[in-house]
This record gives sequence, structure tokens and C-alpha cells, in this order.
Amino acid sequence: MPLQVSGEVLSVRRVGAYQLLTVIAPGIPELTRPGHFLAVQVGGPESSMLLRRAFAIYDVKDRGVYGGTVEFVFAVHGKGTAWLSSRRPQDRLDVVGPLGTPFRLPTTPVQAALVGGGYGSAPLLPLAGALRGRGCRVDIVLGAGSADRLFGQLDAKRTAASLVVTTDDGSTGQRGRVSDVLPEVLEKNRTDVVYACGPMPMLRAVAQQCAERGIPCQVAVEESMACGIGVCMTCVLPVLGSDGRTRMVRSCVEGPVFLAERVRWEDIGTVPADTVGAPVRP
Amino acid sequence: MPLQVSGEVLSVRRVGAYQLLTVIAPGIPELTRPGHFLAVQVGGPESSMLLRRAFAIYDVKDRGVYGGTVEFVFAVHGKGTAWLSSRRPQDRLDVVGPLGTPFRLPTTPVQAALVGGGYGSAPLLPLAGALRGRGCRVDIVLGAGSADRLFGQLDAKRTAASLVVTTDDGSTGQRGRVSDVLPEVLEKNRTDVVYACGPMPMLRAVAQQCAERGIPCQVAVEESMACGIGVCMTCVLPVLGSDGRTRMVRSCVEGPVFLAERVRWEDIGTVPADTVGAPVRP
Amino acid sequence: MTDLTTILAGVRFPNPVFTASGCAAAGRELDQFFDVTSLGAVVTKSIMLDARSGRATPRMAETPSGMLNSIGLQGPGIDAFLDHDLAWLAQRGARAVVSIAGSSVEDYARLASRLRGRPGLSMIEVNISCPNVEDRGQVFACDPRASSGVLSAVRKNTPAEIPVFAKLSPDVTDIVAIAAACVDAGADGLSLINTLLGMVIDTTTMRPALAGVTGGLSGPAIRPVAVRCVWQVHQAMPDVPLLGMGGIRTGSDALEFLLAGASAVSVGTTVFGDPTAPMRILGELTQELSDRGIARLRDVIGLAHRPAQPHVPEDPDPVGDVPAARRSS
Amino acid sequence: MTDLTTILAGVRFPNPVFTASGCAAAGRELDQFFDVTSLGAVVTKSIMLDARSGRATPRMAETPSGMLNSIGLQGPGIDAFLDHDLAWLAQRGARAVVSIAGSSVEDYARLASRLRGRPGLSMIEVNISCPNVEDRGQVFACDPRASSGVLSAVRKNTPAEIPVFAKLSPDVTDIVAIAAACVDAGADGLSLINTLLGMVIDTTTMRPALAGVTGGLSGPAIRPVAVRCVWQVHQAMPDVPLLGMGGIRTGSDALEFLLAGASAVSVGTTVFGDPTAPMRILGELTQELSDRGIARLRDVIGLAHRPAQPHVPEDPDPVGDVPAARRSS
Ligand SMILES: Cc1cc2nc3c(=O)[nH]c(=O)nc-3n(C[C@H](O)[C@H](O)[C@H](O)COP(=O)(O)OP(=O)(O)OC[C@H]3O[C@@H](n4cnc5c(N)ncnc54)[C@H](O)[C@@H]3O)c2cc1C
Ligand SMILES: Cc1cc2nc3c(=O)[nH]c(=O)nc-3n(C[C@H](O)[C@H](O)[C@H](O)COP(=O)(O)OP(=O)(O)OC[C@H]3O[C@@H](n4cnc5c(N)ncnc54)[C@H](O)[C@@H]3O)c2cc1C
Ligand SMILES: Cc1cc2nc3c(=O)[nH]c(=O)nc-3n(C[C@H](O)[C@H](O)[C@H](O)COP(=O)(O)O)c2cc1C
Ligand SMILES: Cc1cc2nc3c(=O)[nH]c(=O)nc-3n(C[C@H](O)[C@H](O)[C@H](O)COP(=O)(O)O)c2cc1C
Ligand code: FES
Ligand code: FES
Repeated sequence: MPLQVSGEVLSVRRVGAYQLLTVIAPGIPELTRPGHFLAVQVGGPESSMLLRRAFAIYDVKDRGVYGGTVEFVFAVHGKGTAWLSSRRPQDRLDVVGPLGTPFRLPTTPVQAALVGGGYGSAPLLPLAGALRGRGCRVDIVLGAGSADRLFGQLDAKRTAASLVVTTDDGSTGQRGRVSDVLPEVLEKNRTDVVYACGPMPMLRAVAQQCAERGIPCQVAVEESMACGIGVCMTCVLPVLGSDGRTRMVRSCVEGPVFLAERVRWEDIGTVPADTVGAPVRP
Repeated sequence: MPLQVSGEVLSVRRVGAYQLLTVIAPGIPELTRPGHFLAVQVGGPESSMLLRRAFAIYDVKDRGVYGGTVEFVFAVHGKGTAWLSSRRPQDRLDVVGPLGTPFRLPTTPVQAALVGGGYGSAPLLPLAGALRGRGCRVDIVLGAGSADRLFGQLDAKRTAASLVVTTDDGSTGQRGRVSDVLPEVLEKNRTDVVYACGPMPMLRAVAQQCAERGIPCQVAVEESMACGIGVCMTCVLPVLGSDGRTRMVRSCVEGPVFLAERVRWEDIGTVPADTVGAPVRP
Repeated sequence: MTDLTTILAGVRFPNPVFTASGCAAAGRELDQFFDVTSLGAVVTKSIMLDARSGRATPRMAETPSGMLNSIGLQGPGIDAFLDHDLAWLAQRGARAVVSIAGSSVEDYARLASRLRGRPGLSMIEVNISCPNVEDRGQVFACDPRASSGVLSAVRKNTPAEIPVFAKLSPDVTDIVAIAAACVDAGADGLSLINTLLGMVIDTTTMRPALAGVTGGLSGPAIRPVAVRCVWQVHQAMPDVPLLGMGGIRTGSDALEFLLAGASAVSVGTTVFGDPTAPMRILGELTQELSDRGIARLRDVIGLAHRPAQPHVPEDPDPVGDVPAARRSS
Repeated sequence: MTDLTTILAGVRFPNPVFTASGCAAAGRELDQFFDVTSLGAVVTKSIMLDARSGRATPRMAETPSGMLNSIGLQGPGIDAFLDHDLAWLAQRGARAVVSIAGSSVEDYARLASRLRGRPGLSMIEVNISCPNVEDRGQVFACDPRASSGVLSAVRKNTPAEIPVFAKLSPDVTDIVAIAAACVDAGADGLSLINTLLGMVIDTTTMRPALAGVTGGLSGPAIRPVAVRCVWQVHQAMPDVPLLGMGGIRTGSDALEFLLAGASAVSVGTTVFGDPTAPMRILGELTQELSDRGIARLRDVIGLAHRPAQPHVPEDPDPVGDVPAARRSS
């Protein structure tokens, strides 16, 4: 049950290449689970930008002085995020959340590995806390293009039993990709379950490595969304159902978290011929 | 020769029901004469509002600490002016000016009466200074709906040989309209020339009172303007030329100041049948 | 208290604010944000006979004050729709306007038959902005004859008490001609307008932004076109009820459509940016009406077509800050 | 250095950024803000045979990311235009594209004749979005036959070295059909698009906001429609040069039109909000091209129609913050 809240911005802070925005949003924290996302209005009342922007929820505080705050981390990408980065304390921000299907937690204490790319670590850090709360061992792998695009490294170090960091340019941690180090992490820790969030090609590589090893994996995907609440059908991707049939599934409602083995990675951006209702090709 | 300047907002201050905005706009002050106006971009880079808003220039400072500032007074009317009223110091504002044809000044010291309605006093106050500089006697009549909609009363009192104030609700000065008191002012001071700025119906009434007495009168009109620089033809009104023929004339270039007797007051909002190029009616 | 009731071809709706087809699914998601039974009606996403996967992604692009979409009518097919969606709306007590779409006249006729006697159904909206497979993919709504064929088939297969509205495309030379063809074929009213055909090229990839190349333009950007269409059609056939839509974002926008001749309005794209918008718009519209001292909504329908009241002679000299020029904006 | 030269039907222009008819008068006012000889060309306001007063005010209304205008082709008539405006442009050294408008085929033919041999004239743009008095006020551009009549008359009365472009209206069911009719009649190229017919009702007065009731919608709001028209026409006739326009605000917008198939672009409404915009857009476009390593402007014309390059096999795991989904925006 998501809420629409016009909240007050508490702060916008630079964190490396990213911005960390905290907004007062009473009611949302209580409902949030790791993997949920927010949809944020941008541009103000006379803006030419009509659509909300989606951001994974990073941290929430239910109570405290402000009666509930929500935090998200974002990269300035285009016009909407540029506008967000120019918000100042006390500006109002209209947010809808929590949205989507969050990460599913194991019911028994297992060995979990969390793999984050860039700002993709944002929803993984509260997840790490939740897993620890259930007695799980948590290993974290974080990767990014460069050191300034790693988010939450300190936080991860505190929470995780082990942390491995990679950067494309070697500016910190190991030079390379998360998929270069993940196999070793999985083996060393006898990982039972993997959670991943980051760019689609990274998710695809992680999904494949898990599939090869038979390790269940949940991924949080990122598709262009017009509404974020399930009414527009823009955010779909081909996903196998429990009946073994492929459907174009809304990533805002049935995702953003999916079981990695259900996502038809090679076919994203197409409608596979065997999809339910696919156009009949002559 | 107008300039386009992206200037810094120095201040936005409430003055009664109005806002007084000061912007750093080097180059514009030197070119400005009383009656010139500014065209101001509103809404920021991703705004849905494409058109500039026009405001009479109130005060300018050529030099000083900021290297040239321009001031204008405005009422919050719709979305653009609402946005302007939320500007803060250091925000940037894109202004074009000075625009239009300013008030023409007499070459000999005469008795001048200035009639302002609402924020229409803004361009008259610098005009009063200029007239005084030429040795003219200046009498001022200011009117508004209520006391908070009078602008520049103190300023006027300082500059003018006499000041009469009217308000519709009698909250200050005489209860009534400027046209109720103008005849007496004109007679008492043996006024040679009248300058007026304010709502169109007021201008029309003043124009008529001057015409009846054979007193030359200049008015600054206010028509909806898309461009403010003479390229779009939206801001026209029917005006008699020196050849006695009526044309639809651009108020942003040939105005906003017109000789009152040239404006076809009754026909504003129409194309009079005898206008050059008027459609032939069957 | 303002009387917000509106009547479309004999059917009463408690208020004139509807959702727009394809912008509210079948109401269930919006019911999380507000009670969908307080809407005039829920207009459901156009449904086809069989399940449809829709098009590949990317399916949307944001544009200035608008957006493009190319969903390709993804949906579960009429049977699943009746069982899950219409049944839910009926059980919930909402009024449903069911939008149908087909690839042939036969499709539309069969869809109408399947809807017969279904609880919850208040009205049928016939989306004719679909390619006709029997005519080289020519869109029905672009041709008076094709539009007429669809509407008469649907009307024949629909009980008399259920109004049938044709939803028209603005991408035509003469919308009044298409409107007339639909009405002559039995349409009880018209929904105006569907999206405009548009396109965005991604200047980074230097290729079309949408997988479907072109898409439908919606949102406030198209509002002036939509108001013009409603105006023209109401002018030509003042007795035909119209459901107006296209870029409605506020109560004042909704009022604009009513003044132009619409008897009710649909809120589409605005819902994406503001899920509670239909209720906000209903509240704002009620306020706009009562601010103007208008007691009954139906008194403003088409009002802008009547000559302005011979108003009180103009005050020769109202001094204030609302100059005459303001009449223009 | 990027080569910005573009060629329209044999005539070379140093760069592809033009003004739009009716949005720059005859260049003189803009020359206060930038040197009009640095434009690709100045497209002048449509001129008629005789002086025209235009319509009553209000003539404009701002709309979301757009505006409506209903000027009614106010102008001094061809003789005064030649003596004052075209003569000024010629003397100033600017390239002039003269837009002409008439009420009958005969009007257009006479206008073309009056332009013969005038210094400064680079090209003629024929505005056919005008009512045809000989056909119950039906707009020429809405009918292939009427469009064809005008274009063949203008082409016959214009020297071979002066290209004649037909400016089309988007308010038609099939813009490619109108385009083909114009080209068959002798048009050397096409200008796409004129404004969309729109309307605003002032909810305060509850009457149409414009004295002319309907008006032309322009600005970024219509850009997706304009890009689609350019795309469709270029697709159908890749050899016909196109002048693209409709809501261009940035160099990236201009690039979008070039990629869709335009050989040059006109900047219209944007000038009202930003008088120096044409020069800014020219600078931004130059930068966009050089950022992409494109040495010649003509290499991007219509590029979006070609299949994407078989690019380097996708990197299986680029970790960063530019996810795949971004291809879509
Ligand atoms: C479930 C989800 C969670 C996300 N979490 C984060 C996060 O935690 N931090 C972060 O920085 N970004 C996140 N993103 C991506 C973020 O939504 C985009 O960066 C943002 O929408 C770009 O907006 P813009 O106005 O700057 O870009 P523009 O390019 O101007 O946007 C134009 C349109 O495209 C859409 N769009 C553009 N890029 C993306 C994208 N990558 N994904 C989805 N839509 C896009 C926008 O929403 C908008 O509708 C997430 C996206 C999704 C779907
Ligand atoms: C030469 C001139 C000088 C002016 N001087 C002043 C001044 O000193 N102080 C002041 O408060 N106002 C002045 N105005 C009026 C001012 O331009 C409008 O109040 C303002 O444009 C309203 O903008 P908005 O966005 O708030 O209203 P909206 O109604 O949202 O504006 C919509 C559109 O209509 C136009 N418009 C609306 N009202 C007017 C109007 N009265 N005149 C012209 N265009 C209008 C806007 O420019 C805009 O394009 C002047 C107008 C002109 C033409
Ligand atoms: C994402 C999306 C999907 C749509 N799907 C449909 C549809 O299935 N059937 C239909 O008749 N109209 C559909 N439309 C058109 C809308 O119902 C509406 O006519 C149009 O968007 C204009 O209204 P708006 O500007 O308020 O959105 C869709 C529009 C959007 C944006
Ligand atoms: C105020 C105004 C006047 C216009 N006058 C003309 C005209 O005289 N002849 C013409 O062919 N187009 C005219 N147009 C249309 C423009 O040339 C252009 O085709 C259209 O506005 C789309 O471009 P834009 O969105 O960049 O303005 C006019 C547009 C506006 C806004
Ligand atoms: S974003 Fe609208 S359905 Fe997912
Ligand atoms: S406002 Fe454009 S010509 Fe005057």
C-alpha cells in the first residue's frame, strides 16, 4: 500500500559522484522493506517534465525528530536528476512509495552474498542489515567505474563478514569487474543465496554465474518507468512464469526484484516469439 | 539596442501588495529611459512556460558595487509572476531590455501631470525625476483599488509639486478613481502635458479627459506580448498614423508609450473596418 | 452544493471525472491511492479478444509537457479481463467504461457480444485507433467508412441501455467527418481525443527512442488540440455527448473541456505523475464551479459556444492592477 | 572543424540554422541581438499581395511548452515588403527565404512573379496553410489537388535556380500524400511543419481565449509530431530535401530533425523566449556533431533511418552507473 506524500527536503549531500537526498515522508518508512523504491516528482509545478523518477530506497527512519524520513542516492543523469540535485533544505518534494516487490528474505540463517554496482549498493545495505537480523552471514561485493562511484563502502565494511571492492580503473580495490571476483567469493563462503543490484549487464553476468553454480539469485532491475505504480505498461521485460511461459511483466509491480533465473536476459528489449500473446510472425 | 543579460537576483522585496525585484544587469541601465520595459524569462530551464513576461522598468543604477542593476515592480497574477516572487538572492534571471519606445520628454520646461494606476506608477517615478531635471513642474495623481496597491507614494510625494491619491475603497487618500480628481488637478496646475500608465480602462478615461481639454497626453499601454521585441505581431492595437490612417501597430516596438489621441480606444480588441488591410466585409 | 451529475446518452454518472483508457489499467492499482468508486467511472485499458504481449521496450519517452508511448495494447484478452478485471470493478461497486480494440470489424463485434449483460458495465468505448488487418493496416479512425463499419457492428451487438462511444484519433484532416460517420453508424457519443502520432530520436544512439519507432503523444502538450477537437465536434453536433480528454491536469483544465462541449472528462497521463490526480481534479473542478456560482455542472457544458453575456457596461475607470489586456490569457 | 554546409535543392547555405516564418519578421529586429548574416537563412513572415491588418486581439495564449497564435498574416503586402524588407536583407548580405501566402492559385502565381530576379532571394517557401477563397475556405494544405495547383503555379513563375519549397500542415490524415502531390507538381523540397490547429478557452471569461477562436499551436510541445512528419516524408522520398521545424530549442533538438531527414532547420517560437537562440542553437549543434566525431553535417541527414551499426559485442559486465535502461530516454 504505497503513499503519496508531499515532504520537506531535509538535506541533499554529495557523496563521491552521487547525491544523497533525505526527505521527510511520514508513513513511508514503516512500510518500507529492502528493495522497495520511491517515485519522485521533479521540476516543480510548471515543469515540462511530467513523469516521476524512480530511486531505490536507501535508508529510512520511522520516527525521530521529523516523524519519518526516507533517503535515496542518485547520480545526476539528465534534467530530472539535475533538478533534484539543486534542491535545498525546506523545499518540498512529492514522493510516492514504497513501491514494487522487495527482496525476499530467507527464513533460515544462510550464507548470503550481495553484489552491488555503482549506486546499486543503496538497497543492498539495508538488506544486509535485515539478513544479519535473521542470522545470515553476509558477504558483499561492490564494483564501480571508479572510486567516486562506489557507494556505501564503509557501511558495507561494518555490516559484512567480508567485503571485496572492484573498480574498472583500479582507483580503489581490485581492478576489474564484480564478475571477475564473484566466483571466488561464492566458493570461499559457500554462498547459499545471492542478491544483486546494478546495471543490467552486470545483473546478467551475475545471474549467469549463479545459474552455473545452481545458486538462487535475486536481482533488482532498472527499466524505464512512466508511472511506477503498475498502470501504464511501459516498464516490462520478458520473464518466465511459474508455469514456464514467458510474459511481458511489469518491473514496477512484479519487480524491481526478480528471481534471476526467471528473467530472459538475452531477450530484454525484444518480445520473444514464445511470449504469451506475441505477434504471430508470418 | 536592447541587450539579453543573464543576471543575478539581488533582492525580491514585498512592497504592499507588490514585489520589487532587483537584478544585476550590466549594460541595461545606461540605455534605459523612463517608459522602457524589460522582458523576463520565467520558470527555469525545464519550464513549460516559454514566453517572457513584460515589466516596466522602475529604477536603474548604472554603476555601484554590482556594475548596473535594474528594478521592476510586479503583482503576482499567474504562474510566471508566482515563480518570480519565489526567486531568492543569487538566483539567475534572464532579462532582455531596455525594450520599447519610452516617454517623450518636452524640450521646454512645462507643467506636467503624471497619472498612475496600481503598479503603473513604476515607470512614472523615474519620469518625474527626468521631467524635474528639465525644469518641469510635476504633479502626480496615483490611484489603486486599495492602499496596499498604491506603489511609490512616498517617492511621489518627494518628487512632485503636488500629489493626489485615490483608492476605490477609500482605504487611503480620496475614495474614488483618478478620473474623479484629474480634471481639478489639470485646471489648478494649468497642466501642459499629461503622462499616464495603468490599466487600459483608466488610460482610456484619462485620454478622454485630456482630449476634451486639448492637453497632449502620452500613455503606456499593456497588451499581451509573446516576444516583446517586434517579431511576432501579437501585441497590436489600432492606432492612427500621422497620415490619418489606422494600422494594427505593435505595442512592444512602437509602444508601449503612445500619444493618447492616436489610440483608437473604443476599437481595442477589434480591427476597425477602416484599418489598412482590414478584411473586406461582405 | 454543486450538482456534479452528468448524463452520457441516458446513463447517469455521479460526477464527470473518469480515468483514461490505458492510463489506469482496470482501476485496482489506483484503488490503493483513492477510492475508485468516487470516480465518475473507470475507463479500462483497451482489451482485445486474445492475450497480447504488446511491443518491445523501450515503450516510452518523456517529451516537453508530454510523453510518447508505444505499448502495443498489451493485455490478457477479453476472457481473463471479464473474470479478473471487470468482475473486480463490479464487486468493488465502481462504474466501468470498457474500452475495446480489434483488428477487424468481426473482432469488435465479438468483443461487444462478450460484454453483454456483464455486471458493472456502464458504457463501451470503442478504440478505433487500431490498424485494420483487412485493409493493409490502415487505422480505422482515419477513414469514415472503416470507422462506421466498426461502430455499427458494436452497436448491433450491444444492448440498448449500454451507450457506445467511439474514440477518435486527432490525426485526421477532418475530425467532424469521422465523428459524423460514427454517429450515423449508431455511436451514442464520442470520446475525444486519442494520442497524436509522434516520434523522438535519441540523439545519443542517433536512432528512434522507441522500439516501435513512432508512438502516441499525450499530456498537457496536446491539450489545445484536444480542446479544439471537442469544440469542433460539439459545434457540428451539439446533441452528441462527448467524453473529453487530452492533457487534463487541473480542475480548470477539466472545466475548459466542459466549456468546449464535453459532458465528462478522462484524466490520462497526469495520473502517471500524480496518482491521486483524479480526486484532486474533481475537488478543484467543484471549487471552480462554486467560485463562479454555478450550481449544476450541466449548465457549463458547451457554454463557451454561446455569445458572452451582455455584461454590465464596462466600468470606465477601475483603478487597480487587473488591466484589460488580461482578458487574453 | 565541422563542415556545416548544407545544400537545399542545389543552393548552398553555410549552415543549417534558419529562422521560421512569422517568428523573425524580416530579420531586422533580431539583427539587434546577433548578426543575421551568420544564420543559414532568414525565413521571412509569409507575405501576401496586399497589405493585411491581421486579426483582432487577443492573438496569443501560452500553453504547456507551447503557444497558440492567431495573427492572421498581418503584413504590408508584397510591394512594401520588396522595397523595405527584402531590400534590407539583400543590402545587409543575409540569405533570404521568402515565404508567400495567398487566397487563390492566382495570388501565389503573382507573388512568385513579383519575386523574380530580386537580389537577396535564395529560396521561396510556399505557405499553403491558407484558406482557398475559391473552395469555400478549405485550406490548400489539406487537399493534395489544391496543394498541387499552388505549387505548380509558383514553380512555373520562378526561375529554375531558385528552389521552391512547399510548407505543409500536420493537420492531415496522410502527410506523405500531400508531400507527394507537391513534389509531383514541381516543389523542389518541403518545409515541415506548420502549426497544429488548437484552441484555449479562458476559464475566467468562459469563452475562447483568442479573438480568432482557434489558433496555431507551436513550440516544443509539438516537436514529437514534427519529427514524426519529417521521418515519414523522408522515409517515403529520401531524395527530397526537407526544412524541418517545430519546437526546436537546443542544438540537440536540431540534431534530432537532421537525423530524421531534414537538411536544415527553422527555429520559431523559441526566439520569442530567447532572441539569441538561433546562434546558441548553431553553437550547440556544432558541438554535438564534434562530440560525436562527425566532420560533415550532411553525414547525419537521415542517419536515424539506417540500421544501427553492428556495434562491438556488448561488454558483459561494465560496472558503473549507466544502466542499459538508459538507452530508452
Ligand atoms: C526501480 C528503479 C530504481 C532506481 N534507482 C536508482 C537509484 O537508486 N539511484 C539512481 O541514481 N538512479 C536510480 N534509477 C534510475 C533513475 O530513475 C534515472 O537515473 C532517472 O530517472 C533519470 O532521470 P533524469 O531526469 O535525470 O534523466 P532523463 O534522461 O532526462 O529522463 C527522461 C525519462 O527517462 C527515464 N529514465 C532515464 N534513465 C532511466 C533509468 N536509468 N531507469 C529508469 N528510467 C530512466 C526518466 O525516469 C524519465 O522519465 C532507478 C530506476 C528504477 C527504474
Ligand atoms: C509593456 C508591459 C509592461 C508591464 N509592466 C508591468 C509591471 O510593471 N508590473 C506588473 O505587475 N505587470 C506588468 N505588466 C503585466 C505583466 O506582464 C503580466 O502581469 C504578466 O505577464 C503576467 O504573467 P503571469 O505568468 O503571472 O500570468 P499568466 O496569466 O500565467 O500569463 C500567461 C501569458 O499571458 C501573458 N499576460 C498575462 N497577463 C498579461 C498582462 N496583463 N499584460 C501582458 N501580458 C499578459 C503573459 O505574459 C503570459 O505570456 C506589463 C505588461 C506589459 C505588456
Ligand atoms: C501509456 C498510455 C496508454 C494508452 N492506452 C490506451 C488504450 O489502450 N486505449 C485507448 O483508447 N487509449 C489509450 N491511451 C490514450 C489515452 O486514453 C488518452 O486518450 C490520451 O493519452 C490523451 O489523454 P491524456 O493526455 O490525459 O493522457 C493511452 C495513453 C497512454 C499515455
Ligand atoms: C506567431 C507565429 C506566427 C507565424 N507565422 C507564420 C507565417 O506567417 N507563415 C508560416 O508559414 N508559418 C508561420 N508560423 C509557423 C512557424 O513558422 C513554424 O512552422 C511553427 O511555429 C513551428 O515551429 P516552432 O515550434 O519552432 O515555432 C508562425 C508561428 C508563430 C508562432
Ligand atoms: S511503470 Fe507503469 S506499469 Fe510499470
Ligand atoms: S510582442 Fe511580439 S511583436 Fe510585439
